[in-house]
Amino acid sequence: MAQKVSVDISRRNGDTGFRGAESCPACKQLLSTEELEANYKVCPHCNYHFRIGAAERVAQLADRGTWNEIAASLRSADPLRFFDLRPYPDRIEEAEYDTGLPEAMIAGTCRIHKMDTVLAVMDFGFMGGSMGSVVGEKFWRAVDAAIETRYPLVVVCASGGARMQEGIISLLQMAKTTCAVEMLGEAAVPFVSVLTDPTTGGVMASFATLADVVIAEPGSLLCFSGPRVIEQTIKEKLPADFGRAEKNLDHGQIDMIVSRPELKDRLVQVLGMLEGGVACAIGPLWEEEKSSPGRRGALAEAIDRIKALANPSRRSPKK
Amino acid sequence: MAQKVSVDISRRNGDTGFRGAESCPACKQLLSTEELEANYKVCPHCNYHFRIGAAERVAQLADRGTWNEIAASLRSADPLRFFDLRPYPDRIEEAEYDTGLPEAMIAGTCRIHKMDTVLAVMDFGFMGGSMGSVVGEKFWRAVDAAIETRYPLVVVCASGGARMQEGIISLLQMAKTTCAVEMLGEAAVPFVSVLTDPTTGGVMASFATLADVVIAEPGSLLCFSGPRVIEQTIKEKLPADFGRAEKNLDHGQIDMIVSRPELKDRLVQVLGMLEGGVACAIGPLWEEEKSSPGRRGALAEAIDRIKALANPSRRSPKK
Amino acid sequence: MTELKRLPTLPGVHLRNEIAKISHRLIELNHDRRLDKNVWDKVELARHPERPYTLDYIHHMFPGFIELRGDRCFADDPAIIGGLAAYMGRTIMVIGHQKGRDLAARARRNFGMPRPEGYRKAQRLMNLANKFGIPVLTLIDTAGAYPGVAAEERGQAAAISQSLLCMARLDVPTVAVIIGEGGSGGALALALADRVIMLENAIYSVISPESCAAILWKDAEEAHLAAQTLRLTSANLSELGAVDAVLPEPRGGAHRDHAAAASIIKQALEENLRELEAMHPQARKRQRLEKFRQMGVWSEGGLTLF
Amino acid sequence: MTELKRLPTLPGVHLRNEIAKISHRLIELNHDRRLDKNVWDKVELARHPERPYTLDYIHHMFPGFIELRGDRCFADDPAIIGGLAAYMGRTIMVIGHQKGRDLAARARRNFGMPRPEGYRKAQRLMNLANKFGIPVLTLIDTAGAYPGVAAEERGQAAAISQSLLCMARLDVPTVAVIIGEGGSGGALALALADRVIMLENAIYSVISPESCAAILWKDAEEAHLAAQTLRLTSANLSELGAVDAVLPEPRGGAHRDHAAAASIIKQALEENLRELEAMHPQARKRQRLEKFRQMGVWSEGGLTLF
Ligand SMILES: [Zn+2]
Ligand SMILES: [Zn+2]
Repeated sequence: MAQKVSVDISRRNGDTGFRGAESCPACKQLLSTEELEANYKVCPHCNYHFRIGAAERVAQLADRGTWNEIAASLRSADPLRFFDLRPYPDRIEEAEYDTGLPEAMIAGTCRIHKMDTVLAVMDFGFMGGSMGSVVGEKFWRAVDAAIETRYPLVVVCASGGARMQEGIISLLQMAKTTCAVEMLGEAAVPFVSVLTDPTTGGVMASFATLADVVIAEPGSLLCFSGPRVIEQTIKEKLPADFGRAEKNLDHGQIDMIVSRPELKDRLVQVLGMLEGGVACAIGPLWEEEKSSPGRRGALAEAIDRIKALANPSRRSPKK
Repeated sequence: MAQKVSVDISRRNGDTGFRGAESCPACKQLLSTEELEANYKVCPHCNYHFRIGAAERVAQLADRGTWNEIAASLRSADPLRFFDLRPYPDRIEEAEYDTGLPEAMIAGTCRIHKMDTVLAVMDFGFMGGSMGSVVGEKFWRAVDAAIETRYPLVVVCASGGARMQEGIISLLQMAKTTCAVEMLGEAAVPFVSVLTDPTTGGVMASFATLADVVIAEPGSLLCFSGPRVIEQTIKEKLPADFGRAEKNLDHGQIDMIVSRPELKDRLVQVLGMLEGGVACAIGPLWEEEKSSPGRRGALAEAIDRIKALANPSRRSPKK
Repeated sequence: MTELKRLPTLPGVHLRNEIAKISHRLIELNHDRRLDKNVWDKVELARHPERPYTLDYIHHMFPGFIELRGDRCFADDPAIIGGLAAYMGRTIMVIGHQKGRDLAARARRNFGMPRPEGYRKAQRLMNLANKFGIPVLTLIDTAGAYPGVAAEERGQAAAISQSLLCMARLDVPTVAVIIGEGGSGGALALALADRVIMLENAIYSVISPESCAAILWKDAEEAHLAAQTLRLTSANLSELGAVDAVLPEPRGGAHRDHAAAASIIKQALEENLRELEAMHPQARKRQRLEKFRQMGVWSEGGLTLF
Repeated sequence: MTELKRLPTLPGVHLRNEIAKISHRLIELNHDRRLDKNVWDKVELARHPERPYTLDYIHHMFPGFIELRGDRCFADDPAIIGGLAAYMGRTIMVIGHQKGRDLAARARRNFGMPRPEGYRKAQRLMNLANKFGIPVLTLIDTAGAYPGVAAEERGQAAAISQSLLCMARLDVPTVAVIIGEGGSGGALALALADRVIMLENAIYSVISPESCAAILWKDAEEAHLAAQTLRLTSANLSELGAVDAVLPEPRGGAHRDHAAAASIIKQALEENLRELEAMHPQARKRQRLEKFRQMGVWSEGGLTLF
């Protein structure tokens, strides 16, 4: 089921990937590609976060050589035989060519600072990061893997919403991914989402906001209805900071904003914390050892004992 | 434990009880006592709800002759030996004399339109309906009775908050009554609160707002901080409708507003609905009869069978 | 086709591939690039101003309905109505979008487009139902969740996702009926149910045909074509497996006879609850999660799965 | 006295009456109508502007603290801080009022007076902790919940009652430490814990002495007398059985040595968690509910019970 990732970054030519130099859209400073890549594609002058693709994200987060892609051979079908100005399969083919990715999400197991993790990453360059059947199924399989291995799940989101070309089936991916989150919750496996620019629509209104801890990148647009839809409804221009991560933080919708260079460290800290609960591990211990004394034992001793007894069953794969 | 209520209404002389005639504070119409009592102490011209005492409330709600008071012999102690301008025991004695009640809450079992119920009613005339140890303990015993008998719990609230004269102990009644609500919830016994004018402070911020369904009387003041406290903080006069039931309905804090003449009927409807769930009753049935067929039986038949099997254990007392 | 889907799935026997093959053949047969006038007729019927709304169904189906209001947090949202009803000897919780019949009601109910408070009220009521073992019926009829700045600031996205999670989590039986417009996430938020049923002339879509046309065809005038391409009619959705059943409407449409439409829903509710209530709560929840897992069409290693 | 209370209650052996008798004798002995200057000193110490606040304790006790923000509903309330911390080889959830040290911080944190969002954030974090078996530590230091119109409209009362219910419901161990001002319901909302501990110079009261004097003595100048009458010092509360333990402060008060104060709390936390974590979650919850049931003094049939 697992195989090496086969992403060919050189083919990418979205707004984030061309070589040479580009000017920062925020502060207009000219930045060399080397400078930008050394700084995780963040402007060193004003902290503007350039959009990055899924493969680059994996490279930034996963320890070198630890990525094992799962569900790599899933491909979109065309259940509606959708045809607007162009057929749906044409759009997919073009997106594949542009991004070097098979779909708007890649998923795999990897290590993040030596911590085993299931990681799923979306790519806005692939049809606007839209969620269709393949994104939904990959999310489900990532959850399955997390439940089976007891590795925590990290999902990096970037999406314009549902993939219209799959009609109702794309809408139902919101329900499908939510059901997966419920299963993950039943198993008490930690789930952290990272919201990047932009995360909107059906992804924002399903798994992205259902994580145990929700992290956002600075300046990212995070909303359900996009600014243009709202502007059409209220016939007014919205302020530039509408729906941005910083506003969402004030409005209580996210836990924290983390700059990209700090993201890997912060993820490991958060995941470590979520994995470090002791009391729940006592549950099964007590079931088996109800008569056990030790009420007055030294704390460190008790904790060690509890962890030693409880963690193997929490961490080891089911099979 | 149960005994007949021994409230002497004739001694009451609060703002709600004197004989003869009075003018409606809202529409200024002169109303005879007979007229007013025939209409549940509600102005027939403008629907203004006069405050009523606990005994009168019990008389309005409980079927005649069905009231059995519980915890009737509980009396306030004076744990702090509290003495401001007057000693606390003096204030209690005066409140007893004024209201004919032993405390700011009376509790009992009764029938409401033939439905067995545990009913607790607060009296604003007794030291402003303040919650001290006796109110907290009566609430707990009412919950105990509801859990034991499986009768639903109805609490009619009227309170200015915690009873300062019992210091920290009165504050802790909020925690105590909340713990009781949690026990009631564990037992899945329905709990309806009726908020009357005024319900504020510690009662509003504990059991009053923790009921399964929250009903309010028209025009009643329902808030945590009273208008005077807020006016002192913001140095502004508040509008007359601040914290009123109608505002609370708009702000999503209560389920419905029910006029006093309709209250008894409405209570029975709501309690009947909360008691009428079927699916949870299937739980124990399934535990015992896992291999039972009947998946295709007629609905009415299935429901009847389920109810017949499930309800006796839900409704009969534990002992 | 529908019968094939309704067969109980025995362990080891997987009909999904068979269904997929037949389904695809049906889609191919049905597919036609020419405009089918019937599709737009359905869109107009689904939005018909005299079509029965949630309150009309409540009026005809549940005379003793007790409305429960408020999210206990910020507001009561009149775009979603909820409450307790007596039904066939038991209680059910009824929750639905309400568009409003006249101008004043429409303004008050925001044309049935909920704000976050509406979804939070729905969650509160579903959790209340769950506590007392009361089955949940949702009636779906909205153009979508309200797209407004304040609604966004109060967490429209999280309100919808939490509503979905709430429905995934329930131990009680849930039946969703799409009675009119099933518009996008604002509709789905109340439709993650054990049984999702659709009225014949209702529509259910990821995006309104008008918006879809504006985005994909760059021309809102192409809404008729978009509607057809989106496959949003009850017949389309049934073929795609997106809904569990389609209910016929009274001749000419539900707006011609509210009482008859209500009685059709009532009968379907009875049948579905009969089946769902006979299941163990845990098995019912497993089946619900598994049903939504199956939603999707993709290929894997060359094989197209449905 | 405290030791007597700390003895494990064996089935069939009830020390409560003994404690009550001794307690009342103590109260009588201690009671004095003359003004005791020490009481008001405590009030001033509890409110001392250099007294360590929640963030100071976090700084000294939990260097790896990760703040988690927001109620997912309306706002993030800076008057309550919460987050995850590593502690003695495990994770704990730390939640506390934060008054703000300088003028700007005070304005932003509303002087540590939470709005409903603060209590809803606390509930969210406590439920998150519960999901992963993470013990909860609350640090209490507020003059009270904020009395404002908008806060009332957004359900200040329900936010507090739900916070109480949330704490009553938790399966994980909970320790509350009153570090400064324990003001009324706004403080209690975070203090329905397995262990309620108080710093020596903290106060905990149903109402501020100033408000109490204004209401009962009709004279705010009588605040000193009210403070004494309310019995709000740690010694008083320990006698009354309202708190489980009192922690000594560094000489002169916690504000003289933040690090030493933090280390005292840290040790108490260690001891209490050691005991609590060795209990079965269900037994721990029963004990918590039973503890709060015991809060109260009344007479029944002539007998005074405590
Ligand atoms: Zn820049
Ligand atoms: Zn009048």
